[in-house]
Amino acid sequence: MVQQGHIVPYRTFILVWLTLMVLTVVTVAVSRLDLGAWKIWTALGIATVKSALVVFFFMHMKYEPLYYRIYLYLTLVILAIFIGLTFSDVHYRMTP
Amino acid sequence: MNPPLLTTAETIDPVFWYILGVCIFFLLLITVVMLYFVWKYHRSRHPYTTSQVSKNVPLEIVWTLVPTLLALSMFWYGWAGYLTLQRVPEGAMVVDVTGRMWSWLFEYGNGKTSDRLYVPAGQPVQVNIHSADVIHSFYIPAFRVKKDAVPGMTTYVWFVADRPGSYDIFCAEYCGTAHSAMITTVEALPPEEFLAWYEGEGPAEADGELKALLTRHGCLGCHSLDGSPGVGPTLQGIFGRQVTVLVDGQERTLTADRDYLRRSILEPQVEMVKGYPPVMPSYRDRIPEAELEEMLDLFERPASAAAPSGEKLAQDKGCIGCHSTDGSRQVGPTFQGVFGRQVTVERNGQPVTIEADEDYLRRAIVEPQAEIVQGYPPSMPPYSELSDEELAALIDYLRGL
Amino acid sequence: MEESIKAAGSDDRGFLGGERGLRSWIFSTDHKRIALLYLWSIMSFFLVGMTLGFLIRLELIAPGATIMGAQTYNALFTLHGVIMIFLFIIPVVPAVLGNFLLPLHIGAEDVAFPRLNLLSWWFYLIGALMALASLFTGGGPPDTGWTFYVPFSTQTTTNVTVAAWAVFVLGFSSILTGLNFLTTIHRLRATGVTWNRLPLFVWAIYATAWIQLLATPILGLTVALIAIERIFQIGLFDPARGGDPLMYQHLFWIYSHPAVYIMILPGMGIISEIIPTFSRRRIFGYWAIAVSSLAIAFAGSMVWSHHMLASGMSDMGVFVFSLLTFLVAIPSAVKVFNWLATLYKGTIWLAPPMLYALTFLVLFSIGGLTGLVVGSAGTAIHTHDTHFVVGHFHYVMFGGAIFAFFGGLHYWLPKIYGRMYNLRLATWAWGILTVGFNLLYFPMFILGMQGMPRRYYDYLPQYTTLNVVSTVGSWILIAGLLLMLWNLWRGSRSGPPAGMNPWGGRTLEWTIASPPPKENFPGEIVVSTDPYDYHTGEGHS
Amino acid sequence: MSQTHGSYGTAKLGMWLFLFTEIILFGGLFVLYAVYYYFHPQGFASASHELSLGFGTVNTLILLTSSLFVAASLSALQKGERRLTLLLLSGTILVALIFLVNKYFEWSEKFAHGIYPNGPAMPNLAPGEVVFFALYFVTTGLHGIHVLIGGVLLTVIAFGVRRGSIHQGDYVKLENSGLYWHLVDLIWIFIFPLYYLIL
Repeated sequence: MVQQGHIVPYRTFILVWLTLMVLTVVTVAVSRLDLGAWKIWTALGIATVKSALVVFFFMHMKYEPLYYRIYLYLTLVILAIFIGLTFSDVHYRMTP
Repeated sequence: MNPPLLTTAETIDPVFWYILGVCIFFLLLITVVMLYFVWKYHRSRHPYTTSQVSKNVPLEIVWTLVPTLLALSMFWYGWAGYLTLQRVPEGAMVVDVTGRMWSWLFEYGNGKTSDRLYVPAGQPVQVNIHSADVIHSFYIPAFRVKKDAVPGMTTYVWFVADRPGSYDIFCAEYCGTAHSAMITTVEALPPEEFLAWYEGEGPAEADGELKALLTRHGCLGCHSLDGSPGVGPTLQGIFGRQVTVLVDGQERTLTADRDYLRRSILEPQVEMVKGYPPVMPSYRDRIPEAELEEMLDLFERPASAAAPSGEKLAQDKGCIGCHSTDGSRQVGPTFQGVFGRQVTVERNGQPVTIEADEDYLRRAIVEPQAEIVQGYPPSMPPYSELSDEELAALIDYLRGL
Repeated sequence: MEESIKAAGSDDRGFLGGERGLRSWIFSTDHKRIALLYLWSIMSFFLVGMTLGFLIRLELIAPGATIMGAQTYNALFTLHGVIMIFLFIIPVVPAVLGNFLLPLHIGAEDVAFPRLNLLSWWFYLIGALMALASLFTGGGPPDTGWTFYVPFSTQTTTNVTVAAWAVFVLGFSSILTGLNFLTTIHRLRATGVTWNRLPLFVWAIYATAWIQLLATPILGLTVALIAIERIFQIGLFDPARGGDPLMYQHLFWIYSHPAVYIMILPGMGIISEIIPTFSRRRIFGYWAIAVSSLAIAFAGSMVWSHHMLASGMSDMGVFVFSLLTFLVAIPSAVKVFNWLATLYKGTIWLAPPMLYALTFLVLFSIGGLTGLVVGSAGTAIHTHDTHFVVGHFHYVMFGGAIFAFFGGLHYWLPKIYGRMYNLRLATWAWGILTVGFNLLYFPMFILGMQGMPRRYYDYLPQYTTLNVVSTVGSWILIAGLLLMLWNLWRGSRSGPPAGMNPWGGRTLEWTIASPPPKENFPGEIVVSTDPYDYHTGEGHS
Repeated sequence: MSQTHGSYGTAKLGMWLFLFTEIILFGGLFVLYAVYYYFHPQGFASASHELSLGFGTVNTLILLTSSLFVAASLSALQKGERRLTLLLLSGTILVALIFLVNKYFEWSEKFAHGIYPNGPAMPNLAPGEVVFFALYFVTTGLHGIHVLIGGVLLTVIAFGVRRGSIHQGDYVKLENSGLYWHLVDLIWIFIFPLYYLIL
């Protein structure tokens, strides 16, 4: 049986790759600035955008059925719960 | 007196009753409804299904909401109780406790230490909890308080013993071989008695230097001083004893000299005494060099210097449970005037009359069954674990009676 | 139908017939044969775990040393926990009944990845053998308890490293099974098996598979960190080197609390199948039960730190996790009420599977309700790490999950082997088991309230009486268990033919021969009925 | 949604579900990172200075490029351009090797300074720095193992393409191995800022 997946044009991939390259340079550059507490959030924000590009284009998530995306978000929500609820303990510890 | 203080037990017990009450109600409800349905609709009484109803939204909503509300009320009540456990009343006496494998050591404001927790009755006490090695848990069931002793952290509990008495303290977090032996007590004393103890020479000091030192480092959780078996070998007469150790699986016999004792405290895993589990933690960096030297000195000191008291031995070993000192007849012959007395004993089934001299007394303690005094039951156990010094002390004591 | 089985002659052994010999089993990719591989291997470990539990109880019959030393006792309860949790109760329902029934329930020929399914069993076997190897190698059997708490587990000289890797491998087995089932449910449903026609057992397996998939990796990581810590001393949990011992507990329970739902959810699925069949009545609240399974799986991922209420965690942590714990109790309550409502105006047949299911309702309720006591912050402090907790989780795990599994065995064994066991003996075994169970575990609630900590080799004399009762209970329990297992074993070998549908079930497995043929269904099937298609006026034949 | 959809979608769903477990596996390490960073922001910053930003950036850029190669190789195979597919796959495998060699140099440099678990330099560091390096070695080590597995997987696939067992009509093995490789990239996208950039 012939497998029929979506064929993504090279052009799209190259554009995504260029964006990723630029974002990497940006995140390194931004890390040289003195942003205080925002530093980590900027770095993570850029990383999130980069990973979204990889997931949606390189990994074809954009072209998969809806429930793939729902499951991906479910996984991320679970991970966020693991981190977030752990902080309900450690953030309020009296003796860290 | 201060205004009456709600004790931790008085705070938590109503929470127990409320939650257990709700639990029992629901359990009965479920069980009774189930049994009733099973009886009513059993196929012998109800051979055909008479309903096909498969959903009822209002019912679903009711039996979702009612448990939710009840659950929230139970949560809130429990949380309020927990807050009481966490909020130490003002003016609480502060004691530090350190858990280690496998004993507790309490340290008071004036530097005094003890292996039991002495507190004044009626006064709140805050116990700050530390751990010297692994995680333990400081648990006093009578006061419904418990908190883990975590290395690198200080935790606490508070409680008030509203009347004098003795309450159990357990280790509730599994911590190795002698976990279940890591128990001691809270001794709640009337305030004036507590003050006398607090300011006077406490029982911990009275028990002698060596014992105090060993208590402080938690040795006595596993090693006894009186020859009784424990997790590790007894420390009674340890100095100069021949021991068989395992080195890399090879048996080796050596004399427990100063060097060996030092090694076995700092690197216990290297030369483990055969027949004991390899569970002792290393005390490197945990025991100051000066105290280690002092401990070795005390081990080495000839036993006579720390002469055991014959009278105390007679009490500790349970002799006076059967032998009186006032001439009265009990399970065994009286100790009064026993030295030099003419006794008739059964030796190999033959009655023999001999004088109870030092040799005989020694035999009668170590190997009592060989020569039982006529007219007494042969129920005395052999006391072969007594050291020569202890035997000498006991016989000295008997001589004086 | 029974005639057809007799008439079929040599073919009547279904998937059990055909290829013979060990190789045809241990390299089989047939989901039914793999289910039986799991059944035999898991039940062997159950017998080992049960023997260890029996010895633990025997030691506790009196204070002080009774039959063993403290170190032996500590190794025994560690092994009892590791075997019962990782080798028995986590895999038992999904791997045995799930494997056997899932393709049958959805009208499929096999699971989505049959070879991966076989690989999962091999991982299970290798992990189990590694766990056994930890007893005889290195510094002797692990003595840390199944929780492997640091820093004790990184300091003890016993062979924790091998045991940790064993758990790691077992985790792989569990993940691959979950992945396989999720894909199967998604992709292999026969035409007409829509999401609202899935048997509730399948819904339960679906919810379970998600937990297996999304929680187990954390366990793998945690035990790997223990092993790495022991080999390289990296100090990730050592406060002197910037670590935090409580973070180990967080990571451990992030998996191990959801794991509790891996154990109980499939059991609940079994109950949802047995009750309608033996009441001849459509299940009450299909969607409430299905959705509550998903709700339990999801909410169950958010309550792990209620195992740490006395650990020195912050008060905010206690607040959050205690609150969430109470919320997770609600979907369980909803399930129980819906099962009760299913009995209403049905016609109830107290056959052995139904007896186990009804006992489950009571025992699980006791387990669940006492969970409220240990979930409430104030009372948790007193009962934490006491025998109350031991009683609580044995009621949930044994009285809940395992009673459900026993009910499932009695329900489906005639389908698996095509033969019926002795119903009267099964009823007797159930009775003895139930009496022994309550005698064994109920005293633990009282012991815990009186303050007896768990994992105690020796105890103070005031706890003696209840410990004696409990130990005597363990003897009765084991008598019942052995009678039950012997009866099932004998029935499966030489019982009378059971026929295609001995209980009158409506799910798809009852429409094919017992034992099922190798290819399950004759080609592609189209399903047009509901799995609980009972009507008024139905009775038991 | 039934068997008629064939094994293509089934295999892909299975792979994605497996990738979710990988995300959670590394997620556990990110939980530890978040907490320990919160406890020791100073120690983390000063230890992070010790890492080579050059190595980190180069590794990020080449890993992203390798992801492009893999993604494009799938499109190439789907279009039947077998030679291009093989070329792109070889490029990816080469990048995997370069990444590992880079990692080797990076680690050896740390080892040379006595910075490794229980190494001679560790007792002189602050607790926050020690735990930073502990996490660094575990995380990049685990990631390195994944790079290795991904590289081997793609090599096997490349031989399959060469032999013709993986072709225009049956490419799900390439697609799944590609997904795995992208995941390795994805994890690195987060490791890079967390360990090299937070300073």
